[in-house]
Amino acid sequence: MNALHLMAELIFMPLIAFIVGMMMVLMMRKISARLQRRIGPPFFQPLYDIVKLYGKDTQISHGLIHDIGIIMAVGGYIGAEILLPVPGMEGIAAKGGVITLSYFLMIPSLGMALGVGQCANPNGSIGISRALTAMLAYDIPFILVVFGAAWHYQSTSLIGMIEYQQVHQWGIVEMPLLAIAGLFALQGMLGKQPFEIYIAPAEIATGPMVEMSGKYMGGLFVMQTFQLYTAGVLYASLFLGGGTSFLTLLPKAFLVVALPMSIAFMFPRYKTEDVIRILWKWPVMLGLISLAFIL
Amino acid sequence: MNSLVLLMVLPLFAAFIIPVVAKFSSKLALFTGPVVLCINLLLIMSAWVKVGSGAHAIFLGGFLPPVGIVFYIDHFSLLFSGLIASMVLIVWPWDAKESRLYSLYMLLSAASFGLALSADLFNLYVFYELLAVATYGIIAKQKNSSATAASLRYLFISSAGSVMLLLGIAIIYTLTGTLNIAHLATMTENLHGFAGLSAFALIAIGAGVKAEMFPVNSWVAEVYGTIPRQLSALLAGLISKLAVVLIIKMLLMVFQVQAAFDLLLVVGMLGVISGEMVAWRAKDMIRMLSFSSIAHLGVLFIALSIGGSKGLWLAIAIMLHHLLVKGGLFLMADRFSGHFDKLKGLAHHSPMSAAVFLVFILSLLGVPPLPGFWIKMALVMNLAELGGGLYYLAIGVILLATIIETAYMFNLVQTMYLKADADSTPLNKRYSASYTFAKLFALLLLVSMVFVSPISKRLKDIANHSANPQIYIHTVLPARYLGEKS
Amino acid sequence: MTLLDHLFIVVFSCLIAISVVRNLPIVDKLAPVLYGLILIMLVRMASVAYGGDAYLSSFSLDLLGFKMHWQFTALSWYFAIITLVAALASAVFMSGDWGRQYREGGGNYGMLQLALIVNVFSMILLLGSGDLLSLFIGWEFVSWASFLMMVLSPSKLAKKSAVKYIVYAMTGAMALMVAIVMIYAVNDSLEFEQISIVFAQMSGSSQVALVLLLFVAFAIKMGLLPFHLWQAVAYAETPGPGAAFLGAISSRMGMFTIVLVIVQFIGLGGLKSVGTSFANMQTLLAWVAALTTIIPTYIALQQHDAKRLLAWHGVGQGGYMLLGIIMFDSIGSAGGLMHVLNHASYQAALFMTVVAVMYRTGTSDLNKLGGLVTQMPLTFLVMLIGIIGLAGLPPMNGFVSKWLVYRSLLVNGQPLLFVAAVLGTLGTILSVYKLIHNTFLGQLRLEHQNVREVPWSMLVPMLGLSVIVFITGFMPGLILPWIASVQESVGLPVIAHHLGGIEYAKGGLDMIWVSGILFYGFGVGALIFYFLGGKSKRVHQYDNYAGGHFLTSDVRYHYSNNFYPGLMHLIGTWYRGSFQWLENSIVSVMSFFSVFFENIYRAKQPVMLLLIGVVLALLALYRNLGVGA
Amino acid sequence: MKKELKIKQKERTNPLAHVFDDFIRFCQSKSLFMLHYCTGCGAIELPPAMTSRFDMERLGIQPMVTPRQADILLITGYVSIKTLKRVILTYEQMQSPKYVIGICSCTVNGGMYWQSYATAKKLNEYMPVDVYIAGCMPRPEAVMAGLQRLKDNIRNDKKEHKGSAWKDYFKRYDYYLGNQQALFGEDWQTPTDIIAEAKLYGLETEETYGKHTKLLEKHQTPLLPQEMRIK
Repeated sequence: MNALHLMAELIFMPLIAFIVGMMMVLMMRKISARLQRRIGPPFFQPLYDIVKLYGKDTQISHGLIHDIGIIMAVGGYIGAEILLPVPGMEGIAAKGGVITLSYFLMIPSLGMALGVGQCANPNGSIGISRALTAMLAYDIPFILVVFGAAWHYQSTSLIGMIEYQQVHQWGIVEMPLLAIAGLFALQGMLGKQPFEIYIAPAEIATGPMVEMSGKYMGGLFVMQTFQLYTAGVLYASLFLGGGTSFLTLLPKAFLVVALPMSIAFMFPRYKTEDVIRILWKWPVMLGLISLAFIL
Repeated sequence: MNSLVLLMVLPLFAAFIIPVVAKFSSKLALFTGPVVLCINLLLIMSAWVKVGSGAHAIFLGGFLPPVGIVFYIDHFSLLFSGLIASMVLIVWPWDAKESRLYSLYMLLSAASFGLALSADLFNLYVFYELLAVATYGIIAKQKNSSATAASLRYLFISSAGSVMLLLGIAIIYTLTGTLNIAHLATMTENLHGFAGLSAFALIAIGAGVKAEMFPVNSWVAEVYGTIPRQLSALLAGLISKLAVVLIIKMLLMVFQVQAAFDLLLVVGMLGVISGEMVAWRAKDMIRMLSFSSIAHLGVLFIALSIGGSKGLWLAIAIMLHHLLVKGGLFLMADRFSGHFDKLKGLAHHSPMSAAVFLVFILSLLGVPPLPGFWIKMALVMNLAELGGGLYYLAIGVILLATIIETAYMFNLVQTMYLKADADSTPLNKRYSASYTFAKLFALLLLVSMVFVSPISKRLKDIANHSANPQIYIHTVLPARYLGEKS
Repeated sequence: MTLLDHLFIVVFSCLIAISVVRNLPIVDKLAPVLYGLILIMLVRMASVAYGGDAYLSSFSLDLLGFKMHWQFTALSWYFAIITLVAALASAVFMSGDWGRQYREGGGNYGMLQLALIVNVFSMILLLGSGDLLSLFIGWEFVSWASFLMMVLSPSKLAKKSAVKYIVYAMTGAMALMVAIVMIYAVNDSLEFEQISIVFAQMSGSSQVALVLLLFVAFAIKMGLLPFHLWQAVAYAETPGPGAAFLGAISSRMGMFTIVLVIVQFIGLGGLKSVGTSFANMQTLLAWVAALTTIIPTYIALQQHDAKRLLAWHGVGQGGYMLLGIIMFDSIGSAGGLMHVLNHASYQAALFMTVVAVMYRTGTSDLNKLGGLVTQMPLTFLVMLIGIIGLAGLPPMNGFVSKWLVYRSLLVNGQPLLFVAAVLGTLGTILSVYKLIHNTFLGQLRLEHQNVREVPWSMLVPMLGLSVIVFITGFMPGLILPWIASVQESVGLPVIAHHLGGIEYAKGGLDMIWVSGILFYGFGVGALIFYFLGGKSKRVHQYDNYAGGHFLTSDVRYHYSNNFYPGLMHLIGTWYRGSFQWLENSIVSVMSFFSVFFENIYRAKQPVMLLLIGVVLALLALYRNLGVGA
Repeated sequence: MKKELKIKQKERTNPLAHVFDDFIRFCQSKSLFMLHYCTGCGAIELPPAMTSRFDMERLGIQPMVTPRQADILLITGYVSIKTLKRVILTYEQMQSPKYVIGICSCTVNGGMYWQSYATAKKLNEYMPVDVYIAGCMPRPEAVMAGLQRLKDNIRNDKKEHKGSAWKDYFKRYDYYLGNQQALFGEDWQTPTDIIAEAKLYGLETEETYGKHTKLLEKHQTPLLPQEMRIK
């Protein structure tokens, strides 16, 4: 791997993630609009939102940690994107592996939590308390899924997993139950209904985001694009055979993101304890049954 | 060498003349006792050197064994004689005004020396009774109702114990026709049947009353709680051991049988468990120490049940250690005692006494590198070497007891180190010689920590020598008896 | 004279020196120097950690026929260096203003210094043990030294918990003694090698008994389930730097002995041979470890006192160490061993930050703090690094060791243990966020407006420890050679390592890359943040959206109490206090028997007892000997 | 007509600055987050405007729940004096550029509550209002038209100067503060430090200060942010 290739990966992997992620945001909003028989936002709406937020004249900050929180939230995902192999760009990703990646995915949450904490807004703190609880809820099935996949493919490297699937069958065929459990966890991970108690706009004023304005909010919008992209690509790599080129990978990723979105808007939301209860019951059960088959 | 008879005779004589002397000068009466004891100490020391690694028998009244009265002198008996003299000196009632008490102490010492030295059962019994009488007297000297009740209880159970002892001796006499221990040792086969062993059981339980053996030790807490601390130190530290000496003599010379060992092992274990359990609930320092003392006598019986010279040396070590520690603790109790709540903040009033207290109990618990640890270690290892279910159980019991003991001892220590109420002090402010002696004991304990190896070697020598029936027989019995045997 | 003799002599002289000068002002300057000196002695012995031979002491003792000698292996050295660094940091921490405040508050400062060196001395003695007897003696020393440290606090609770500790510790010591006795009884020897020899000769039930006894002994010290109850309160009540030291390393002596005795001499084969293939001793220990990671962590989540929260986490993290080592493979055991050092570094730093906050505000109650980040930014930084380490997130060192443990569980196909470990990590994240949020983030209280950063004497050790937390996370290769030597010396498979991490066929770890990527991400994030957006303006904390409500300083709105209500709503009912119940019921059973025996001693007719005793004794003899005899 | 107030304009050194400014303004007009402060009956007309019938989102407008995130403050009906305090607090916490839309007659002149002692009659006395949508109540079409008007204003602000009414609040703070004080009393204070903000963004003029701000200074509790400090 030469320096040029390295530079390219370092720059383009997050960039691609950002662009694709914006499209996923658009798709998400379109899906919800269509489900509600609306037209939905124009094509560039995600971009407009982000540019506008970054371009605000007033930006209030509650202190250095508030700033650092946003940097960590965005930066953590940028790091995660680099560790997430995509066709043609998998040099650095080999250094980490799926365990490292799943840890990287916790860093943005922690960063955001720090930033929100410094805002000294009780709504924000309540939101974070709920968000971390939700993380506890969805990470258990998620980690079961990661374990099952890694065991099945006999590798903790996503590249190895993709190679295995390219040679054999897709993971979703070989481990359907685990794939379903993964989808469940994904729903929680994306914080979509019915698992969006920590945002709860009407009760706690969007919780963690309550004091986020301007580029702070913009950072979170960027983070959302990364989040959707990561979820889509990660799931596609784990269960849908990844892709040899973006042409084969991206449709799968979009499909993966579209699925929870379509389900999401049909639900109200669960209380925090019910989120844990449901995520610890069904997907975990599915995961364990599936593991029993795999092991 | 025959002057050693004086060990017993001098205090006995002193006991009788002290009331007479007191008529003329109370000062003189007060000092008679200590002077006698000092003379005894000197005698013991000279005898210690003379005896060397051998043994010596003194025949009294011109009759040769197995008929006459015999004193058997070796390092074991001398060791105990020395301890008796020093302990009585330490607890001598300097501030008592009554000469009768001096007499009783002298009587007590005379009986104790007799117990340590005698080599036939009848004399042992006589001295044992004498000791009992002296103790009743001393306890009854306390002029309060609870002391009276305690001494009455002690009297009842102790006399019942004496009856058992006598019964045991009678059985032995019936079986063998002799009461000389050396003589008995030559005809053990007569005694190893059910009748003989039941005699041993009766003797053990009878003497066990004084040796704080379970279940005949219910007097302990009450008596120790009502008598002066020095006297408790004497009783718990020394007199209890003298009763054990009686048992040891019977056990090692005559009854080296598994059934006897098992008996001692079982009562020992029960003693340990019951003592520790009750001490655990105690809220009064003296009561706690009393029951702890019961438990440690239990450990002593367990050690004896190992048998032979190993058992003996461990037993001696335990006795010496317990004498130092429990004696020291009871002497400390002269400075502070009572309910735990009263002891709150003691360490702030007197850090030194708390520290001394701590040293004692740490050694009692067997914390390395204090001597208690080495004793416990050696005991447990020896038990393990014997193997067998009961011995393993004994190991478990001893170690469990240590845990319980830690719990209650440190419950007290914790109270001591709590912040004190400003106005009240738990300390007994008047000068107390006992406290000085307690510190001395602690110092001795610490010094012996450094000399664990030589001391243990010495004790093993003593035990090897004393636990050997052949030496005993050869020393005591005239040749013709041996000739018959061989 | 070998280097080990020198080490013992130096440590002992330090003990004497500090005990002599402990009440003089000079002890502040002297103590760190002395710990530095011991550290230098250890560094001189460093060859042992790079594959060199173990050091033997030139002297030995022969007491009562038991031989004792001492040795220093890679394992000993590894634990010793952690001990000394923790001690040095604690000594520096307490040497300046903290010590002054402690003295003025009526604390016995000299005693604290003494307790620290006594602890170090006894730990070195334990680590240097060369046979079972010296191990036992060192073990008791360590127990009593910790006890000394714990009772220093004047509070009644501290004393009570210290007594509870010592009862537990004695139980452990007695279990160890029984185990030693079992070993000794076979061949009359107390050498370590006897363990495996004797173990092989034993019957199945004896093997179970031996392993359980050893494990109970060590588990009590380490606070593993179900013996975890003593630890947290006792450590939390220990005076500041003492708590940091104890929390960092003291209970890890249990880990040391587990590695030394169980791993080295009983080994995987030994553990597996006990029990059936489905549920053998290894499974049992692994599950004990897994439950230890979970239960104490979730108890920590409930705490609202910072020190207790940390202390409970200390208990929980012990589970990871055992979980790693019990896997017996190269990565798992490396993770378990490495976690000892990692945990020590961040736990000490975290305890120190809490003590620093207490130094300034006088409380560690998480409901009475908040918003201190502006007042104590460096302390905040240390706590941040510490909690990232504790939660096991990259790029701190806690991540590396946990990664190794996870990897090993994955390789060994242990999904349930894996989930248990993750459950522990997630609980830790929740709980440490609560810690940092309630202390440093959120609303600053009116009474804390004038709080300042702590003095340098306290900051330097904290920052130093956090540098260790970071550097060993960034370049685990600095530590891994030591781990490899330890593995070699105790006969485990040796890990293949390089500066950045480990090499492993099915996916290794290179922390330099991982951290590099992370920092690259942060860098890009910072670029985006600072150059793409408008300029931001700092606002006052009361300029805050509360649904149109006007916030004022007299209204507290810091969200701190019952921080995770949703979670507690669900799992709150699962906290049954079962172990507390167990402990209480043991005490109740004891009381029952105690009352029983007390009644015997109270009997109105003592002579009856005598007669019963005689009759029973005769009966027993009669049955024993038979009629004819 | 109000006179033109001079503000110090920052030097823009970047040759592309105007391009950026135009782009940002374009995006601002395309993306508007709306905080609807539903004080009165007009709120009932918002759901149809948001949902499938009229679908605000296709204009890039979507509801947000906190003033920090919002661009538009939508006041839908009469504003009682008690409510007005909250409205002002909320307005001040919004991030510039920010816009106010008054819906219903009540916000224009008090409407049917014109003689009530408890309502504020003209909203633009207390904060600069960009667009009024009159009617009792205005239909969703009118709401949509008003929003569209606002978008156009923002887009064409460079030429028509209709889209930056928010600057007026900083430039003539004394005037607004005076009206607020008249209603709420002398010790009226919000947690947001408007003067400091005006200074920071270079929007202060001579009319920012006056006797009302002096009065404010007298009663004000200081609002300096906590400094992060090591010593």
